[in-house]
Amino acid sequence: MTVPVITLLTILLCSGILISGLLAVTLNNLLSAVISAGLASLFASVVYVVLAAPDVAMTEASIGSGLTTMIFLYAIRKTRGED
Amino acid sequence: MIKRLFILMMLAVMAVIFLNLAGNYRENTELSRLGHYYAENGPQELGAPNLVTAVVVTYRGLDTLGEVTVLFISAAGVGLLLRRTRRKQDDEDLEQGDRAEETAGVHKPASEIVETATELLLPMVILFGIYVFLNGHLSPGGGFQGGAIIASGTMFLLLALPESHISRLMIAVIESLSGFSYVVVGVLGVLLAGGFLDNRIIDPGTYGALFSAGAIPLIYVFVGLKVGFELSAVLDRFRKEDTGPL
Amino acid sequence: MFDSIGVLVGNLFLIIGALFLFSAGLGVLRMPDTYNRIQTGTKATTLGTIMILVGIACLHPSWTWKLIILVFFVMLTNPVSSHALARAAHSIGIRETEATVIDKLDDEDEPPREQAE
Amino acid sequence: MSLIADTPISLIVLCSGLALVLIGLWGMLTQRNMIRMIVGFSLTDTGVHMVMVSIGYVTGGTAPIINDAVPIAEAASRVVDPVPSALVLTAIVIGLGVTAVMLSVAIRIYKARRTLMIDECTESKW
Repeated sequence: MTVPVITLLTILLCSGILISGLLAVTLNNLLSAVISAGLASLFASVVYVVLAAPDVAMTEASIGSGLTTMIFLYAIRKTRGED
Repeated sequence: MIKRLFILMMLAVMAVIFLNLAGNYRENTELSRLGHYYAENGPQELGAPNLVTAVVVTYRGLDTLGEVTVLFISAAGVGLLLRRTRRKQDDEDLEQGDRAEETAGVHKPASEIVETATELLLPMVILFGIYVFLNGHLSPGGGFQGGAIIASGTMFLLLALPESHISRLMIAVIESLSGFSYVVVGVLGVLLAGGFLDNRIIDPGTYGALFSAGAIPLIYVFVGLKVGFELSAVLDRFRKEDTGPL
Repeated sequence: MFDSIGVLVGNLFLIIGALFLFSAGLGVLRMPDTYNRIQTGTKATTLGTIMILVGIACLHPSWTWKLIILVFFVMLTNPVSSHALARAAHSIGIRETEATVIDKLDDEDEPPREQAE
Repeated sequence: MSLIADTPISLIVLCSGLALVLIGLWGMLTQRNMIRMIVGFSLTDTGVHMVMVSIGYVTGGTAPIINDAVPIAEAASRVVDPVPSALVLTAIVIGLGVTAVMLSVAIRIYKARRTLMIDECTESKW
């Protein structure tokens, strides 16, 4: 019984999402936590391509992982990176 | 400690509910009735190959108008919250803190390579954003994606050349004009065609051509400009240490 | 005939590209300091990505023009972003390994020391 | 092995989306730093979007774009549901707006109180 490649790919991507999500809530460094949350979003955008929703994938890739991370970084800089 | 226990219990209850939901889930083998209607009649009725665009702009156009309004309100809220603090004392404290920070931190200007690459890449990023929202009815993409790409271009500019200035007047004018035109197109739909935001006010043209699908490309241009400039304004607000009064 | 040759060459390119990407991942794990990691993660991934895009161009000849644009973007953005990263790492004071011989950026930052010498 | 092979991909995405919702809620409820709470919110956001997109998936479906690859006659039997895609599309943009407003409130509180810890902002409790 062979596992289809697309199922393997989905499992890999979803475990990537879960691991980076867990890192985002557990990491001590605030900067690393924010970057991990962006990473989860980036993995999610690839999952949307697998699920045949390219419109959503484009939005998630540019907004979820680009602009959201960016405004988080600006906010950390404004609050002097307090943990 | 007891608080944490409560949180854990609540999450456990939610996890049980979610497990039930996931256990009863069966993957769809055919479309829902609504999706079936859109897939069957969308292309003939509206002339837009991209069904998501057809749903976003026309079938659920009112939702999109509301969504753009929400985005506008949030951009205005960010501008209101991040304006200069009025109290003198606070202000001086802040400014002194900033200055100390600036002299203490190593603040190097961008190198020549980055500047040159910005000049080369920025027009292409903007052009790609325009391409995405002009082709929204033919290929994946549309106003929101194109606007986000334009905002990414702004982000790139702010990162590479932090001293660059973005005209707030230009942002305000373009944003208001595109929002206004969006509503005007919607009202024209009431007057000339079937209802609010109906796209058949313009001749649909040949199916699959660039200038087809009636008013959909027009609406998406307005949405794209509005979203792009709003997100740029939000980024600009977040960048400034002390933004001026509104 | 040509089809099968195209498929063969395309798959070959894909495998070579994947090998380069794998070596990039290995290098990020094994290199001693930040700067060496940045340069592994840039050089090898740039070449690997270009190889994979060339392989796709062999498999789907009708996509060639779009893939050429992609190669252009990869070649333009990848080195610039790694350059900016390395400069940022240098400016927040991340040190090199002991084995480093020369640091031009450090010399550039402190001209007085050079004059004194 | 056959269990994994028989699992539909949308079920995998659905389960990890729900798990991400739980992770984000855990982050939101246990962290005391406001920016960390907002990070938890943004994870919950992503999880909900994944759940919605996976519900719209149809077995073996293609993207809902009717062109040469998918002729009009076969459209209704081959594409995935466009409605959840359209909803998620707008939800992502709204999510950015909400995150931006929350972050600016956090910055505002930091400017007034010089702290990001929510425990120290006690006067706003009832």
